[in-house]
Amino acid sequence: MTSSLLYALAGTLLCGIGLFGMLWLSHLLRKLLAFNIMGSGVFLVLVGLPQNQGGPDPVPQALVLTGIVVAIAATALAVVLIRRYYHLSGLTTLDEEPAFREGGPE
Amino acid sequence: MTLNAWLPVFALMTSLVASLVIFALPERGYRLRTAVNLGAAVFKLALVAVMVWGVFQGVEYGVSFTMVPGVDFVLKADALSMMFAGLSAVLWFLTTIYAVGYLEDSPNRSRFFGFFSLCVASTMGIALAGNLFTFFLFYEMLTLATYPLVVHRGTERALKAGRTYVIYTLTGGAVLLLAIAWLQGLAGDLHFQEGGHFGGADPAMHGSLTLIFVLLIAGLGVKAAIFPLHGWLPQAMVAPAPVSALLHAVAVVKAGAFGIVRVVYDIYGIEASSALGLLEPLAWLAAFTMLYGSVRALFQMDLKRRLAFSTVSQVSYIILGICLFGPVGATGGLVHLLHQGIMKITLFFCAGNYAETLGIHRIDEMDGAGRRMPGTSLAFTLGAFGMIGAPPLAGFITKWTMGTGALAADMDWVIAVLVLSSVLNAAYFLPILHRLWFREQSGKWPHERYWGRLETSAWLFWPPVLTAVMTVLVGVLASFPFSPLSWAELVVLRAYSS
Amino acid sequence: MIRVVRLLILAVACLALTAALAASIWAIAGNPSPVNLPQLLSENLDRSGVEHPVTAVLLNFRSYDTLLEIGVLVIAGIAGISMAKTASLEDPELRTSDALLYALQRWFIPLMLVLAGYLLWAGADRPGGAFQAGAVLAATGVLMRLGGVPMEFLRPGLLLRLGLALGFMVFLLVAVASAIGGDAFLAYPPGMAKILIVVIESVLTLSIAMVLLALFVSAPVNDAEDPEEGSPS
Amino acid sequence: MTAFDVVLVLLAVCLPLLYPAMAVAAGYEKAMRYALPLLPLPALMLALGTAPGWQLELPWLLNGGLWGMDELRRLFLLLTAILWTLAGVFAVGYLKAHHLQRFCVFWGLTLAGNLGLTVAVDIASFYSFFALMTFAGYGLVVHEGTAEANRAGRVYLAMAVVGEMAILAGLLLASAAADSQMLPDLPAAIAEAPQRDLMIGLLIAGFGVKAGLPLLHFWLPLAHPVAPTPASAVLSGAMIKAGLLGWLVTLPFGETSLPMWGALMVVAGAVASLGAAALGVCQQRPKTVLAYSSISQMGLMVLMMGAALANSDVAQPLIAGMALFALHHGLAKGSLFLSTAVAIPLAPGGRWLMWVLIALPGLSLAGLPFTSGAASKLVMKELLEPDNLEFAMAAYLPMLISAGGIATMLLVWRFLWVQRANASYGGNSAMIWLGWGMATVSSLGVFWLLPQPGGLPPTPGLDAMVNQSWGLLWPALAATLLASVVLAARSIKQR
Amino acid sequence: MTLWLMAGLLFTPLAWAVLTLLTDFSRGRLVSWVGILVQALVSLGLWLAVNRDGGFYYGLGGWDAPLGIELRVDGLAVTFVLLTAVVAGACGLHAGVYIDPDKPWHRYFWPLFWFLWSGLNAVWLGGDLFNLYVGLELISLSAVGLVALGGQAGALRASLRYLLAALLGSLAYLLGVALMYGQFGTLSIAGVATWLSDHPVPAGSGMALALMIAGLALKTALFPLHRWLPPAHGIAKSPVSALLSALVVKASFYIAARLWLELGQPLGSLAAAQLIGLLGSAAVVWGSWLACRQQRLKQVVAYSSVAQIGYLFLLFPLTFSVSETVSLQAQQGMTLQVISHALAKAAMFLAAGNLILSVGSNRIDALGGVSRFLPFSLFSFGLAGVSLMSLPPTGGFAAKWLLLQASLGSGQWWWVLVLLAGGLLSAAYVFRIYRASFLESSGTDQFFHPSRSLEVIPMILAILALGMGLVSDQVLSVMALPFAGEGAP
Repeated sequence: MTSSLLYALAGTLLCGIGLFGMLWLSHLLRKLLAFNIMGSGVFLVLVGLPQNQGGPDPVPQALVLTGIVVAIAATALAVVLIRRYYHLSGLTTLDEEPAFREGGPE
Repeated sequence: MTLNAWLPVFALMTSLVASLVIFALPERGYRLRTAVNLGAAVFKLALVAVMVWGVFQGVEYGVSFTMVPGVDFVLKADALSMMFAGLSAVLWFLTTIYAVGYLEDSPNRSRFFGFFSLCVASTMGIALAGNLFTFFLFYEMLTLATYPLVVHRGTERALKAGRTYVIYTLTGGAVLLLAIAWLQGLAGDLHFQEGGHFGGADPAMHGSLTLIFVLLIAGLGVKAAIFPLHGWLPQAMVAPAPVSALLHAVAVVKAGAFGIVRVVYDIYGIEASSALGLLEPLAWLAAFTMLYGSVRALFQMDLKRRLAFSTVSQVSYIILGICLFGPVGATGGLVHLLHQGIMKITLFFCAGNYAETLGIHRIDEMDGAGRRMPGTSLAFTLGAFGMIGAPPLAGFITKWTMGTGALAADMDWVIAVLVLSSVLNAAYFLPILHRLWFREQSGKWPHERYWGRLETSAWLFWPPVLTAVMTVLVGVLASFPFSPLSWAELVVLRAYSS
Repeated sequence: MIRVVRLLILAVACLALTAALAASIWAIAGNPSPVNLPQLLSENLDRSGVEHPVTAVLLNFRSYDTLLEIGVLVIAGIAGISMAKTASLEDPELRTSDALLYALQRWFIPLMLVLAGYLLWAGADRPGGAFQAGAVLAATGVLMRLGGVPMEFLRPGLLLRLGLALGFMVFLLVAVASAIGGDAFLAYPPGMAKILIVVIESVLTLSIAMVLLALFVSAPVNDAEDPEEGSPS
Repeated sequence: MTAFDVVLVLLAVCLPLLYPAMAVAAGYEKAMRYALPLLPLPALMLALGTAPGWQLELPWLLNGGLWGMDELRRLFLLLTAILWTLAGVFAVGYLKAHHLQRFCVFWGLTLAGNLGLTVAVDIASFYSFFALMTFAGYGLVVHEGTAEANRAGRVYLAMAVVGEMAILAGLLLASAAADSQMLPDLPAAIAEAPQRDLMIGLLIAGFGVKAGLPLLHFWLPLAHPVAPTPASAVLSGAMIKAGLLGWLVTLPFGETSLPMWGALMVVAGAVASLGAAALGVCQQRPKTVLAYSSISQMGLMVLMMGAALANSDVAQPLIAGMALFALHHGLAKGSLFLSTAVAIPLAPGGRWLMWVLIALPGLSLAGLPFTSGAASKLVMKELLEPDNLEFAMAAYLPMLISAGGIATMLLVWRFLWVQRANASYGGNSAMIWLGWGMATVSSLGVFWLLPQPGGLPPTPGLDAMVNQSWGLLWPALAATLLASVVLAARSIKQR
Repeated sequence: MTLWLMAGLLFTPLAWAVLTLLTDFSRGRLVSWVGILVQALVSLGLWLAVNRDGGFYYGLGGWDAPLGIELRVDGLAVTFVLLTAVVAGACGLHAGVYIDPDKPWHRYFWPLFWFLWSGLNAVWLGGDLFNLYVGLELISLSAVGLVALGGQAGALRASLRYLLAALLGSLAYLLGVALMYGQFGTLSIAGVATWLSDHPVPAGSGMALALMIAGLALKTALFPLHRWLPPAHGIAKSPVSALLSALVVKASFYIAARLWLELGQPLGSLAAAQLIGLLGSAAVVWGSWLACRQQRLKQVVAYSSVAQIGYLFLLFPLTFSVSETVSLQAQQGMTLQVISHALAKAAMFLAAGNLILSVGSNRIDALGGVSRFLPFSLFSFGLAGVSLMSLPPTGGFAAKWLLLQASLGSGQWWWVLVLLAGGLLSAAYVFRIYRASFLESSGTDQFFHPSRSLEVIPMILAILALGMGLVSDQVLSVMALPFAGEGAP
């Protein structure tokens, strides 16, 4: 068991926690945070697993970097959406319908 | 490819193109639309006539290309196709004339005639289909093209009928699709071929073949309105009369019956069907339907509903005829394909005339209508007698041929069924005739309209008269060359000689 | 009650998934990898134009990923500003009067700018690069915004959009330039890899910072109603 | 056949068939009325003018048509044509304007059917014409439109349909057995077919409806009286004989002996002749009485038919005998029916003459010497000698004939009695006089001039009539006595 | 030539994304229409080139796999590229007229549209696991941006739901990619497949495939993970809905299918294949059922997408451990289903948009009597519906036929029932709309005729969907041996 593998396993755990959070929590920001936790877990696995056998592998590091940018972009967009949604409907979750009808889904 | 190969395609395209042109025409373009309609109908009639002559001479018309991997789209004209194609070409022409008159001043005519032509195009396709797959293609197209016609009036009742119609036919289509796909998997792409494909089928396949046969019949039986799959037919009566005429006489029920003919003769082969023991049960079912339809018809007071149940009964004649093993019985079944069409369209035209001219829909309103509308009533009388099987009209030829065929096939019980069915037919038609001719008019007509010299609009008057004349002629001149009977004999001769 | 049951089910499911994941990771860790990519990489590193392998992967070997990644970022930016009705820039409530923050601003901003520049430059041979530099730059912008520095270019105007797209645009032009010459898309002309990568990195830094900043400021304040299609307006 | 003959044949059938087309255009009421007697004339010319034995092939017709005329058919054609002509003449005067056209249409169609079936040799056209006659006949039955007529029409139609179907089934079976579409091939095939009894049963029952066989007769006493009088005349005189003709051309006479069927038919005939009389004397209306009389007379013919079925060797003369009887009965009954609508003159002399003329055809039915009835009865008696026949019922036949004679006479008396009560008095239009007069003349006189069926024993001459007058008279006298007794009893009782 | 075409294909959408970002809506419209033309021509050219010369691998930046990213340009890929050009082009043309140019935020439509297009192309051509991930994110985020465009509460709610689902799906996929990379040391699908073809299956890699497919299934809205789709597709502007339903969900499915076809045999299991097939069947039934119960036109169409997507997943059981013929039939069926559903659904959404514009309401009841005016759009809607019902001669029918053949040929007859029932259920919801349009009683005579250009576009798409069945053999022959590539590195 190398430290890299430990990273990978820790990543697994983070994934589990993040998944649970995304599915269970209803507050949108929390969901988003859970997403980020899960993302971190995935990145850990991505980096940790290949480095288990050889030395450092720059490819997954580059991938993770790309992944992080994508995740940040998504997170930022999600935050904007959540903010605006809250602004318009006063809701922080998707569980209830917006109070005023704007032709939302049935 | 030569021009010959393309003739079936032209025949098909004639109405297809007509339909598209009509859709594109504005609602008010009454004259142009009528011209397009009638022009196409006449042109198609000519094409079909050419093909009939050619097929008679032994020419093969056909075109095919691969559509989906493993299956071809095949159009071809053989004797049997020409039978159906001829019927639909002739009756389309008449029905178009009729419909022009019937829908005068009513809304949505552009839509109506567009789908009407589409419906005929599908029928033509069904007639000319060269394999089960192509047949199915047009069979489903027919379902779609007729739906707008059935619900044309747009009332709740019409829509309900349309729903029933669609549920029945699409379910039937699905079953048919299953059967075709299965058969395809079992035996490859099966072209219609005189004598069928399963003459010497592997005994191991018998189980599957039987099951597929049942599925095929179940799928086709919906349109052919075999009991217990007939429920849609009486409901579809809310459609305008030309549509009913078309549904009952030419397009829909015939498509089902024609499909069964194809399956029995050109897919399984009559010998194989008989050897598999498939014909006898089907014959019983058809016989039961004949009687059932007649009995139900007895209790209908709505004229068109009564006619509808009559159709349920009559179409099964065709199926029964097919099930009679032997050339004569087959001739009887096939010839009824045409005879029933001519007679039933006459009756529906007349029913439409009564409704349109006098506002009569129910049988008990018909008292004395014969005096007001003698031409229509005469046509109705001839059609009704034809249905009963009174000689020398078309129906008699059918019954006689079928009876002879049944005896040749050692299925004597069919005679009893024929007789019983005729009695029932008489029981529900003769009272109508009595009311028409021998009762005095009671009160005013519900909704009378006048057209001057003729008893009704000329557009409405002549089609039933012509079909009534045809009813007489195909009966009286049954032994004439190119009469339905002679043509059916030709078909059967070719089917049995191969 | 039902909630508890659902919670339990979900927890057990997540745990099970984690365990399965861990198990397969354990299994995979024991298997030898059939392809040795790092070695292949180091063999080709000198042809890439940069010394640092991660940057080489990002901007040369797998530059298509990066191009699209910037695309994703730009999308996020576009989507963000499409929702911003940034009349809020002058909102006085946003302006801080905190002395500490104010001081921080004065001291940190120049420092952060320098740091960003350094990160960008370092990317060639050690950890660092456009994204890191862009992130620091964006953080600087956030700080300024919180401090109430008016940044007119953040209004959704041409300038903002140009800024968003600049890095991407340059990257794309470089990518297509060689393709016009008959080479593969995204291939660098021989010998020019280094300089082109530096140029791309620089403009990317700007654009990344722009996007992040734009997303930060495009939080909505006012509401504007746009009748949904079909509903009576 | 000459071209003229061919035209004549086609004209004979097609003229009445196409005549209804005149109704399409309005305004021809009068022409249609006066055309009525002309319709059967080509057929009459055909029957009289051409020698039996011709055949006309019409290959395009139905399943291949063949029309022809043999001795038997000529006789029936003759009867049909004459009777329809007379009735047509009568109808010109009789008909009211109400629904005239409709009546004429059905008249023409029925006539076409009746004539056509007589000349048809192929099964399909025979059956077609038979059906045409049956269904068009409905129009004549219900013409008056009264509730009674409608009820009669309903019964008529229901039974006719059943009959048609029985015929259809029988013909189908027979045709399949013979593998032929021609009537002359049927008897031999039926005789040998395994389903012989079924076919015979179906055919007897099917035609029996038309011929008024017991239990199949219900429509007859209902329909004949309600129809307009000329129609009643042809219904009872000509159309009823179509059933007989149907039997004669399809059943296996002369092919094989069928004692069982023979016995059955004799029983049926006996029931018909006696039972109908029993019912008939209870009727209040002259035409109903006449209808029962028709059933009764048909019963006598059925007796002959039974004998013919049972004895193949004597079948031919018996058929000829039946034909003769049919001719006699048709003319006499036609005259009687027409007479019901003739108003009795007010002048006493004319009145008496009138009654005599009305009574004479009736007495002819009863076999009064020197009438057609006497001739046919003598022939019948001779043919039905028990010595000639070999079957169970043979011994009873003479007795049955005598009983039938009594029954006939009783019915004639009853007819005269109720006719006296119902008769109207006054003048008649010329055409009515003419029609009725000609009918009576044909029955009493023309009969003797007509060609006789071949194969009969020599027609009894005057001397035979004189010799056998007792044999002919006693049933009539017995019946007269019986009637007088009943009358006397009634008058005593009333008093 | 081919290289230029490839460069053009990759460059054009991205370049136009930037270009249109710098203009407003109206000018962007003109620019975009030019771009659509260019892109369509390039796609067609590439399709013809592949049709003539066969497929090839295209190493980006001059680097081959496994070091660089390789694009796999084969018949199937270019067919989908061409399909995208047709459908997206149509949606773009439609949107140019349909979308109100006066709303300032609508200018962002075009860049998002073009990014979406480029993402789609990236996915069709992608042969690298991670690159596919980026491509997916490109698609997801631009799609979310398009749904949220305008930013009303309803749209935001739908797009948030969509975004979260998409992100979760992406992460699951990425996790699978991580495992794959850890196992095989390469990201090239072809590389992995080649290695697996002559080596035993290493333990633990099944999990990687499972994770990737699960994530992709979520992004494809496979039952029971479909809940995000109908709101998003239903509430977006019609051209956007069309894009989403026709192409976007197909992208993730396409990746899943390719993974399965390349790696499913060694890494998958019968149970998994059947399970996915079962879920697909459930989607067919449940989606159709829900579609029948919707009151809004676009919701019906959206739920119909859920059902139609279900068919696609029948590919999994029908290609696992079956004969070569059956597998080929299933693949062909799937391909046709993707194509015809894309065409039909795009036509349907665009037509639905026109209808909503015409009657001024998106409720189905409001359609009463519309057929009297015989609008082209209703006709297009109807024709597209025919394809959805998989009635002949449409492409939908050809697809179903092939799937039926495959089911029967493989002995997995239970899918036959699903296929048939699905057809009937889809008929139920399509006819419900026909029915509404035929109803005469309501007597609304207010009817706005949208401009002809709006009406023509869905018509063309519908006719294409209809005609697809007639030429399906030709179409399929272009992608003969759909997933066979030579010279895999």
